[in-house]
Amino acid sequence: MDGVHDLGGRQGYGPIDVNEPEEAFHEAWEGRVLGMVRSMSRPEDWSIDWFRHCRELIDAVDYLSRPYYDSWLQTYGAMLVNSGVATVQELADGKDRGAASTLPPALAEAQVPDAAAAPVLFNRPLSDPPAFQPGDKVRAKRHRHSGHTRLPQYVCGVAGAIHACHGGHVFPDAMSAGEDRGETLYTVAFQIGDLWGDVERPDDIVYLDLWESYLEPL
Amino acid sequence: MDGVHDLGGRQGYGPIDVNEPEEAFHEAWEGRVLGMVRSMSRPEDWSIDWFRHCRELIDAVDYLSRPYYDSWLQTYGAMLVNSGVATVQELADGKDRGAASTLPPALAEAQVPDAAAAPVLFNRPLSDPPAFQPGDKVRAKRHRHSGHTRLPQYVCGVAGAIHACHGGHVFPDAMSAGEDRGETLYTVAFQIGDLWGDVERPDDIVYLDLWESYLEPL
Amino acid sequence: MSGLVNKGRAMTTKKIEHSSEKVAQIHRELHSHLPPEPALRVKALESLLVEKGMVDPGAIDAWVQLYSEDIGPKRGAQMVAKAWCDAAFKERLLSDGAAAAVEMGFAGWGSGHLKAVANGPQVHNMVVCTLCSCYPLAILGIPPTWYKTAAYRARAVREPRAVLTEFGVELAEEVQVRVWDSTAELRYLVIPERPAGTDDWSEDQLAAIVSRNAMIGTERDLAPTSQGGN
Amino acid sequence: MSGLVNKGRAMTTKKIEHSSEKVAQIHRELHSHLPPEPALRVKALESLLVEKGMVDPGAIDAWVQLYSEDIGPKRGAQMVAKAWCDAAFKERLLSDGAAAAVEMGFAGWGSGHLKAVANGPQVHNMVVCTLCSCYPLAILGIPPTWYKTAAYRARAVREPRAVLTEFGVELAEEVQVRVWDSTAELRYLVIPERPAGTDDWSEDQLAAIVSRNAMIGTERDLAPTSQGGN
Repeated sequence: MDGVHDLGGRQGYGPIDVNEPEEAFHEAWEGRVLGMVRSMSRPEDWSIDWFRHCRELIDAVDYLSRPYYDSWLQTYGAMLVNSGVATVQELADGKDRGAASTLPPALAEAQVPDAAAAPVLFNRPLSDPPAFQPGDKVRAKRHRHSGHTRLPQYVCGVAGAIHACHGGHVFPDAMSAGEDRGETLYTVAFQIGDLWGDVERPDDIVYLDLWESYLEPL
Repeated sequence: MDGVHDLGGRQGYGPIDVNEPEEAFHEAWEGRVLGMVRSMSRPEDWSIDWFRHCRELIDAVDYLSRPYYDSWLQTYGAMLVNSGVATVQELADGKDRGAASTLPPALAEAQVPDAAAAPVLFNRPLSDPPAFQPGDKVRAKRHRHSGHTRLPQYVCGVAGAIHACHGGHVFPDAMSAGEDRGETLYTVAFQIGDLWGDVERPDDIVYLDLWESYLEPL
Repeated sequence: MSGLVNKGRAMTTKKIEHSSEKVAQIHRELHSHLPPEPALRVKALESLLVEKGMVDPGAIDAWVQLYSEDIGPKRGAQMVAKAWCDAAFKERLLSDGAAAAVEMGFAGWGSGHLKAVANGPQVHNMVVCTLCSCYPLAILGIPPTWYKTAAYRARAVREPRAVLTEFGVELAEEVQVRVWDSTAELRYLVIPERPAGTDDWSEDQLAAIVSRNAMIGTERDLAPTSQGGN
Repeated sequence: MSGLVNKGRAMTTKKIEHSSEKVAQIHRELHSHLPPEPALRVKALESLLVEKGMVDPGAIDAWVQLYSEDIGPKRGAQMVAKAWCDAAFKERLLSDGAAAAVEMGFAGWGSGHLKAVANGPQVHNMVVCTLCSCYPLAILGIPPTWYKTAAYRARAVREPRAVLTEFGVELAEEVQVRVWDSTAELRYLVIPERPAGTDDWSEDQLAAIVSRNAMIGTERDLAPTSQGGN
């Protein structure tokens, strides 16, 4: 979707706070959100792509103005309501009004160290060979669909070159709609001067990781 | 600039309030802003294009969340400060701390009816003939600059056809930077199916008024 | 003079600083220092401009009254009704909207480059300004707030039919939608179709059923209701 | 298991409704009904999940402690320092970052598809996620807030040199900037250049001068300061 989250190259967002303190969490509640997200029980058909899409669907002003982990809370709240696990009213006052959860069990404290050391893998075997090879010229497709996609607007219609091929990876556009299937993932190199008209050094490079169906041969 | 103001085709902004009351102003202060803007004295080098650019430069969250005439107030406030006519502190408390204004006089109450009946004209004579004729195929240029422009992002790189030629009109990209010069203005027709990938009826048309230097022949 | 760009006044050569960076920084300072409520911010600005002799409060009152009473969609409705009744006027309106506005005594802010576009059995027109809020003020008055919202501006050029559905407009299968994005100083006025069963109506009766939304293009079928009927 | 997508658990066929419209509507309802302060919203959510038996508060504490103490940029710094001292490890890190993370005992969230990119005299790398906030958490810990802001996400791919200037980075004329926009599940780690004058330093000494920002790419020249020097 052409949402407000798709920020690459947008202008007018001001300077960066380069002097931010370095500690992990600036407010205690931030860590609580992260901890909940990492350990709560959840419907089996949630995915990180569905989460990302639900986050993209936050009202634009809220998306831009709320603290980061607050937007996670908003997103998980919406996912819980959408899945019928909680109601808006329950999220508003924190009081359970439903039956006991029938979801898979929550992560127990003792399981945290193992969970924290387990990488999640997104590669998926594919039977078909990749359509492109490193060095091939490609163009990112101009049109996107209204659902979740990881093809940013700023490369749409722009020509680049395949930098690397990573084999099959979970295709987010499908996964966010509940379908776990792989598609070949590439790293694609774009000359920054092809992306924007007013750059300092046109031969600087921006790399993006893009799936095969985002690309067309050139 | 690729600012938050450039909203054509962006998604996630929700439904439209189709039941809004019909009166001109919903709050008394809204009319005060409009009245001030129409009658205040001002530096002679302000222009509507400079106003539009200054409005585009409002912080994105303010731009999206503040009431419409409040964004006008914010814009005129910034223009006054930029021109050295008022200070932030003066705008904050409404107390004059400067010398008397040396600007051209404000519009007097008795002059309002005439002012309200005087159309402002933006056409400008041009010596060169137009580069395109109705029916010509053109493409909106892909790249824009970081200043004020009236070439929206959603047509950049898209092919359309000249629908009408309007002769020379003040060129906003120059006027917003203080240079009053004309450039040929066209109405360009785009098939909606060329603009977006997921439209209901691809042969619906979107017309935009675009200046000659926004376009290239196809 | 009300115009920001004023042809009648010679341009001076004095240059202000047109720095986007500087203005963005001023915006941030204003954000931090101005009162939190819009009404208070407006009051402060008016007090300041009056103190500096930069505004005549009576002129503000006069503009508010003009836009509240005289300059509004009734003007556009009169033009549409006249176009329905007078084919020659309709021709003039379509070919030179600015002159037609002068002819009606409706010239003013936004009438100088007026373009009328006519609906038909197979055509529906709809107006938007995706980049700001351009609108034929002299003809339709103050635009509705929804016209200036991100939602309308974003959606009108991508899913005009969904927007029309939200406004309760049903389009026949054969109708093409034409969206006019007001990216320059041209200002668009939609001439809706004259409803059937109004052949013997006066211009005044007809004008009474022409809604503002119909002239923006977010309404289509004007019904001969008791409002206008005789 | 912490994974949202969990390969070890069989996918069920039960389908939730993946309706963007519906979720957007829920967001608007939450906006209207949840407490105004983030801390209060979080408290309500935690109370609710505990009541429903959907979260173990001790597990939350454990995650907070892990990310506050154990899982942070020190891990990345150790990997960089080792790569500086051990050419074979650097080779492994560049060719298979995930395996290198396992070798170091740093596997976890975001290490599964780790890609290390090395700076050089004519190359400066910089990492961003324009679409959300992807970051190698297992290696660098919690990303700084600025990394997740609209400003950084918007500017890094358009004016990386201006961003670098804002961070105090000066680039020599011959340096090319390479920006990595983390649009998939690959996670990028920048290997900065080893500063001159550190030939006799230990890995621990070296690790102490490798900053988090240098591994994101918003810092370039690491100085052999007293922090790491002997």
